Amino acid sequence: MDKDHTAVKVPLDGIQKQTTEELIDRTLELYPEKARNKRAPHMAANDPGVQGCSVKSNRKTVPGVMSARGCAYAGAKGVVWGPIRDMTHVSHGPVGCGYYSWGTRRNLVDGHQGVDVFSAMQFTSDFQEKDVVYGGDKKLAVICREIRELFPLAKGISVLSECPVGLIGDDINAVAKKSCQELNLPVIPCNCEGFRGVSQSLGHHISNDSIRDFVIGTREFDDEPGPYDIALIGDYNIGGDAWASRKILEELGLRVRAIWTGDGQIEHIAATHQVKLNLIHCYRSMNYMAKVMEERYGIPWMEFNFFGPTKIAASLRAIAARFDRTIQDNAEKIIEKYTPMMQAIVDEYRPRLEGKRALLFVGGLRPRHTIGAYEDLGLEIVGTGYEFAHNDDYERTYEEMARGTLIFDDASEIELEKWAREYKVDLVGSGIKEKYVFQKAGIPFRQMHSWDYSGPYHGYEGFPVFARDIDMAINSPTWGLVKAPF
Amino acid sequence: MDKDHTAVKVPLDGIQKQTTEELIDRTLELYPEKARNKRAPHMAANDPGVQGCSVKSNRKTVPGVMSARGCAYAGAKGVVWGPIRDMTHVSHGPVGCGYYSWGTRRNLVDGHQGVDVFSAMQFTSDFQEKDVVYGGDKKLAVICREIRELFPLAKGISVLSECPVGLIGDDINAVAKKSCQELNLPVIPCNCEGFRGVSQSLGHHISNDSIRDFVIGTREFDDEPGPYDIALIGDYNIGGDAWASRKILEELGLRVRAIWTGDGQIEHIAATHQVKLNLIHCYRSMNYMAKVMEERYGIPWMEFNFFGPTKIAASLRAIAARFDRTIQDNAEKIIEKYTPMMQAIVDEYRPRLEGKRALLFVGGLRPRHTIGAYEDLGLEIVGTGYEFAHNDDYERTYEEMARGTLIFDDASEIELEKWAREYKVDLVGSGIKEKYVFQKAGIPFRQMHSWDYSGPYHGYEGFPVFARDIDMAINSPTWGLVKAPF
Amino acid sequence: MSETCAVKKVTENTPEEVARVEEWINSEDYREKNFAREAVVINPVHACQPLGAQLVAHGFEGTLPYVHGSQGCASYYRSALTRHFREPAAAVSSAMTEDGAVFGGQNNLHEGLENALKLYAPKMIAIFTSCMPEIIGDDLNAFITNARNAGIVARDYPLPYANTPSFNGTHIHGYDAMLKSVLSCLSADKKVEGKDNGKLNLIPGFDCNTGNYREYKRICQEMGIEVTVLADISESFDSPLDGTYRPYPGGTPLDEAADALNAHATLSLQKHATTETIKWFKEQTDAPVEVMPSPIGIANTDAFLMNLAERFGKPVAPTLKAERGRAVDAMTDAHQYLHNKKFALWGDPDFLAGMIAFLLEMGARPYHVVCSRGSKKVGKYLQALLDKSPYGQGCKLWMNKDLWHLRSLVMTDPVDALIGCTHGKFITRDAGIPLIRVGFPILDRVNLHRVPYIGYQGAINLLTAIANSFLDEVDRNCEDKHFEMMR
Amino acid sequence: MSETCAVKKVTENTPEEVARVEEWINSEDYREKNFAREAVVINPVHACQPLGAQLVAHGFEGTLPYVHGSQGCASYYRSALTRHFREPAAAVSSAMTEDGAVFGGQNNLHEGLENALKLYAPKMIAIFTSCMPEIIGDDLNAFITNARNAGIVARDYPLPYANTPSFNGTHIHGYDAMLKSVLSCLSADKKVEGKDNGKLNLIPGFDCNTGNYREYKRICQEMGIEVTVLADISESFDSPLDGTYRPYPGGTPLDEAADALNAHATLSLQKHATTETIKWFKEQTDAPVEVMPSPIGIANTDAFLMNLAERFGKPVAPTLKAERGRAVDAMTDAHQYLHNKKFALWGDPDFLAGMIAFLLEMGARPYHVVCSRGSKKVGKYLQALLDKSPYGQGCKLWMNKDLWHLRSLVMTDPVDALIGCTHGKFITRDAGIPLIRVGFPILDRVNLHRVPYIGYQGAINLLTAIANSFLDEVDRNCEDKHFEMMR
Repeated sequence: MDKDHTAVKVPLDGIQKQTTEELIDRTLELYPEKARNKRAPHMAANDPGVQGCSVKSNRKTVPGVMSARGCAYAGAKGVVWGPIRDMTHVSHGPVGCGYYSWGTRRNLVDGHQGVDVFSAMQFTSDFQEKDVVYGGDKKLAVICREIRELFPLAKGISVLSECPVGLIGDDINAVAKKSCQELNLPVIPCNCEGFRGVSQSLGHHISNDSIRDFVIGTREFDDEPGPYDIALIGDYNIGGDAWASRKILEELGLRVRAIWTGDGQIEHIAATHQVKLNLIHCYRSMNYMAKVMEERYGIPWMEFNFFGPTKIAASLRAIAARFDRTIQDNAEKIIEKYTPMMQAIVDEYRPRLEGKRALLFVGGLRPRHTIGAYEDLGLEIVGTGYEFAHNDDYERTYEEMARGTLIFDDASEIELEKWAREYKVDLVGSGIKEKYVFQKAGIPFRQMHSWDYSGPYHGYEGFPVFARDIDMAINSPTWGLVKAPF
Repeated sequence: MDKDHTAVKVPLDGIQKQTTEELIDRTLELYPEKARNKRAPHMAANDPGVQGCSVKSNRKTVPGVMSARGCAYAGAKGVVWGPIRDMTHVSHGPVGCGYYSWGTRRNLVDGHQGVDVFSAMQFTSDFQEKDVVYGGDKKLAVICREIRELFPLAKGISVLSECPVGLIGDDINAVAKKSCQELNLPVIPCNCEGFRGVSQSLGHHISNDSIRDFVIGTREFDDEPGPYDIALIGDYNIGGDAWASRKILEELGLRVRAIWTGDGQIEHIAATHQVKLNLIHCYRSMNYMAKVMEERYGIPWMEFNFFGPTKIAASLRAIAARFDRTIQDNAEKIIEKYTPMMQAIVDEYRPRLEGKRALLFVGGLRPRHTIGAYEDLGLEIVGTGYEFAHNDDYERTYEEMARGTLIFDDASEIELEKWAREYKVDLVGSGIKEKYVFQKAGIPFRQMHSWDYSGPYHGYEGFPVFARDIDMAINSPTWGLVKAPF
Repeated sequence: MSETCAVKKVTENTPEEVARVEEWINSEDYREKNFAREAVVINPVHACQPLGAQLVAHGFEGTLPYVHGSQGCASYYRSALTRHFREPAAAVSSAMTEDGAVFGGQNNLHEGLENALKLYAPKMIAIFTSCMPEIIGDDLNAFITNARNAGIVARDYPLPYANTPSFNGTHIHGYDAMLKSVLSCLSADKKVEGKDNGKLNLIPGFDCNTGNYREYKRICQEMGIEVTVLADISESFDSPLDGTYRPYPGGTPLDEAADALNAHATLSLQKHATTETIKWFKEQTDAPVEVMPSPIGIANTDAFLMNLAERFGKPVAPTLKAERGRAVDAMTDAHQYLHNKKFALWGDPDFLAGMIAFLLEMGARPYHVVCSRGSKKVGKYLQALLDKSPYGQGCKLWMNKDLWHLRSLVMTDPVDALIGCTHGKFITRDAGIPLIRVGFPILDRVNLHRVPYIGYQGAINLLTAIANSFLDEVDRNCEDKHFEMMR
Repeated sequence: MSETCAVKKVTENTPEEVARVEEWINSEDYREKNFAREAVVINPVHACQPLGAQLVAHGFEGTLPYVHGSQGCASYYRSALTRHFREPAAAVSSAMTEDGAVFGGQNNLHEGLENALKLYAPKMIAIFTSCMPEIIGDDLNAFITNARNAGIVARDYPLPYANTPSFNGTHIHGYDAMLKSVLSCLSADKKVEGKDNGKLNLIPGFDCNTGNYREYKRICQEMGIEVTVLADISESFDSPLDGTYRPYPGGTPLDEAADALNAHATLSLQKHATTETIKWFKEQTDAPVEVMPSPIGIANTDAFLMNLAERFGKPVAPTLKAERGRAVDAMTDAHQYLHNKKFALWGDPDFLAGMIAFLLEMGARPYHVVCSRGSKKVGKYLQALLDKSPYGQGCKLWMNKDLWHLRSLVMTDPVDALIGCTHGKFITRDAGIPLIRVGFPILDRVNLHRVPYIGYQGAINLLTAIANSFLDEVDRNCEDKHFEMMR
């Protein structure tokens, strides 16, 4: 990506490295000693460019704290597999995991549920005690047959293991292989038991590995590859994000051959090795596969950011730079076309939002990628953190934040509460579990996983929606009602 | 009509002339003397065929009793004019009369409200004090002009006077005449002030006279009159009744040129003098015009009854008898076709309704015309009465009722309550004002003006609906909940 | 006409003509012509005075509403109330006919009173007029005195009466006149100098939501304040079905009403529906007599409770404070479904004032506000509410307009939903937007008149109805690909 | 696979194929195949045990739910509750990972308890398990004893725990296990021989409608009965928004719960969700311990009130009798909108039993009843309810079926509406019929979890939702010529 924007940011009024470090100290005081020592490396005052400033990440969650994290299964089902529309995704194990993740991630798909798309449905083997005792492999084979019969247009079955499956020693890989042959249908095992790893992150990785081992390269596109063929990676089409992203990319002159995995089609994904460039939005959940495709098929990849006009413009230019003059001219045309529209949005909302402060705590790409969009609206981000990031995520984050702001990892709810209160933030952007905690405290909140049932937020289509939503959250007159006058 | 059915009915178990007369005496005891004397002639034990048995009717309502009656305006607006779909009907005077009669009579029409039909709308001159002081004639002229401009597809304007208009001496007839010429549009005055007469009945008569004076004969049908041309008179299309009636008549081979006035079109009404026969369902409200058309144009008329299969069959034969063999054969074919369907309805519901007793108190034709339909379902009618009937209505009623049953006129609510209680009826069929009185007392009830928002009840289409509704009213398990077990 | 017009052929509107007019009536051009009309009123928002008077009568213990006029008038008022409440509405009339126009209505009134007393044994008969006696100049005061003198009615039998001509004002003015009359009749000689019975007189105003009355009483109970709700229709129009019909199932006890002038304070919650009554109260008592906005929305409810707290020296009950917190919670949670949404609403001035306040609190826009009958002063009062909030900017108040005007407004300058009575349903159909049914009359849904919209709980109820109505629309109208589990 | 399958071309479903399958999945043939499946469960009606356990934990004063298992499990339960209630759901976990499988979860549990106590200062921590510790055989009892011995938790600190494996039973069984554990933990040594504290223990069961809890308490108040609602989530999941976040805003007071064995009587209103708890109560006390149907509908509410009346020697309050009359009134007035209408419903056995009773009382038909997990005995119990009424004839009970089965039922043997949770909304779309949202979870509408459906007022609320939903449909779907002012 274009490095123009990596210059060190202007510090935020009243927020310095020292004050933030003091805040961190006060925060850590909440904990017993052992937990304090564990949590301490996971938060820091930002000091971009300085060697050694780093937030520790991808470590086990401290027991007994209110972590927002999910598990490997959640990463596999909710993020990677769930959005693939034309497969049935079997939550293999007890009923709960699939039940709780049913319809809750807003990865929109185009089609008729139960006919040619299946992502709003919940397939489970509903393990009973006897399945745990005698094993679930036989049941799984029957499940695959039943699905084949009842959903003839399904293009495949993913088998997502839940905790008991791994613990009792079932061999879903063998069953999947056999079923694949028997049914002449891709049956893809994914050993994403929830106890694996420390968060949903390992679920992404395991899922990427499954795609590597069982999907990629198994199909080819029906028509000839072209010079502008790309894949859109790590866009899960939350509230229609991927459709908004695709729109710009097509306007740019590129041909989006596959989306990973929002509104995804498994056979398109399987043929992605034919594209010329992989564009990655959510680096965290999909970098593995991008690297595999680079190694195995020589496909280059690059990250981009479609949140807010500033980042979109920079990303468009960076993407276009990978192609010829036509595409580069298109990029400029698009930017020219949309800039006044986006300016109108900024003009409308910025006066109502200028100088408002926000605290972010999300997963994947958003703790860093959305910063530009907030800044386009005049907001300041006082702190940002990830549920399940790795070191490379933090490396990409420091320079997006002003010096002295707070960067943190796997925050517990009590930490977030303290920070929101002490920074007197005007907005918290985080997840459903956090939402009402902050609203009860009188602090405006937007769900930044699900866009709070709004969206899309990606692309030029998304920014007006984002701006409206942020304004509405912060400036709703209901906040004036919080304190009773008696 | 076929006289087969006028044989004296089988007496109802436990109901004799004497017991009913005793009940009448007990009922009259509720009143102070003067009112008792006034009410006494209005109720009698039925004694069909006997000279002198008669119920007095069409007299002033006794002040201070809870009468169900409306006024002349109500008869004009709600019954005769309101259902004419393609005119605007101006409630001329204060706002209330039109407001209360707005959308409450279920005279369905086909078209787009405000475009080519207007019957669900409320046009009023909304008299203010100054209109009463200075007169409303000038305002009326402006109203007509405004309507002409705003509703170009309206085929006419009726001006329905409310009480103040007559009392202050306005001359709406002159205004109407002038506006008619100025606007080249029928503007029809109707001096139906509510204080005229004793009930809505005079409103029907006045409206009929207005049609006589200003409408009939002013149009001719575009095509040639035919031998089977008829008009359907006195069907107001409550819940689609007229559509159900029209269907049978057309199946019979007749051509329904005009409906008075359900889903009515004023120009068709105006050309009714071209038909060969007038078929009258609601004799009370429309006999005047039928007689005028007979006198003036020599058009014969006959009454018929489309409630319940027995009466429908008899009516079809009687109607067919006025035409040629083709029509007569059609009548038999229709009866043959529908008899099994109707029998299926009877078979379904009669076991649940056999021997149930009902008390009726409605307007127009229903206190006598619906009896056959109830009897088809096995119900017994222990008493029936009219809100606003005349002597000729009662003459047509006696023979429809068993000897000893109660016949009454302009009942007050307290009388109805007493009768329902003493007869231990299973159903009361009356109007909206009565409905909840009886339901509170734990007595099933159906609105028999509005079909309780159901319908149609006319014709073969209507009987299954009627049967279902009567069953539902009487047999709803909610009646089992009335008495608390504690 | 049959003489002046030649016999023409029957004509039919062509589909093209119909299509043209269908389009035209949605146009700016039509709107202009529609707003230019001066005489005809089409689909009015207001009824006439006697309806309000009858509502008051039903609100008192054992009271029979008595329409001095034609029986047809009584039938209309009774039907109107019964259709809305799905409850009986016992009332009688003088059954005046043409000869009344000649001889006056005294005989009818006397006979009517005699019969009504015998048949229905009311504890009070509340008399109000319809058009005819008003035009012929019947002197009710004299008639009633004569009735007492003639022994038809006992000297101490309460016979309040109100002149409620339909050609003057609307139902809210009939409400006011009758209420004042009932109170002055009952309390005539009951005012005791220096007495303070410690109670609150609460006047809900012309309010056809029985749930609201129950809420008022519950709120006062929570506050520990003894209340006399004046013209309390909550039981009258929401009585049990237990196998016994009662013509007077509820109402303000007459002895409580008679003690009204000895109350600790009097509070009306509908300014415009109680002008005369409040004036009368102020003349009759030195105790505080106040008018406050209907407690619709949070701030209005806050003000109401604080007024009670102050007047009665009691803190706002903690239970009510918790309710407030829950209402604010619900409003916060759902603000995104209403924020910046545009609404068209209509009704009586006090109802509109309350609904405007609630919508503005939600960040919603009361975009077209139609007040059927109201003075310039009423207009200023409502406009000031809109002007107070940024969400009121660009919203328009339409005084003395009707629902046919509103149709033009909605078709040319659209809104997201309508809030009002059933009479607006034809607009919703043409505009393809939902109608949130609140107010009077509701003729096509069940039980909505039992769902309170005042107080904190009422705010939750309003919010629920509106937000879920929008969510229903989204689920119904979205493409398959936008049909989602969560909203 | 990449080895076994040759590289094929990308294929697309043709519109014809899609149309064919669209039609086929609505067919009898498909239904047959769908009902033949034995292994895969598609769109289940039930969640797993820990969810019910966590609900119980939230229902006690100052109690922190503690998931012994992976942190992902806790996140799922918290999210599920939060989405439904739109309220925080504070809970922590042992955050077990792979090494837990090797070494067991004791260290995690001990560390977790230490942290939770310090961070959130709960008055009680209610521990329940998810899959992993159940499979590896963690001994919670020993772990807790060790924690006390190690001084991590005080000896008298309440640490109830329940084994709630997800592969056994459903959320209602987790509810039962946790409730029993909490009660036995708190009341361990609090039973006083011969003591009768005069109170009622009321157990609502797995009920995610906060309005129901408030109704139970109000009803008891009207009856003059002191009640301890066990696992009272009404404040926990419906707390005020007033600027302060409280992790434990409500719940049954611990001292009241501790006194449960000294109560005058114990009443559970969900037979199937409280089997173990009731058994435990019966073992522990000689006071009456009873199970009654959930008071959904009139007769069930009657029975509930009469039971209270008899047990506590108090008559049913006149206010409740009046409420009953109003509910019967509303039901009578609206019977025509529900009579003989067919419904499909799903949920837990006790919820279904109540809804069946209510529908049959209305003359409506609970036509397809899907009970996700239940024994033959449960099936017999529900079937008996259907058999009792003529309106239950021809209605079918489907035990151990899911919502994909229900879809086949509805498409081949249609109904007029669905009654159940949000998960049914895709069926309503394909079938073009309304969904009356009752039960858990409701993810796509606001505030419905605050609207009680138990008791007489609950019957009115249910009725209102159903009848008005049908009336909405009529107005929406009818032709212009059938669009009417009155319904």
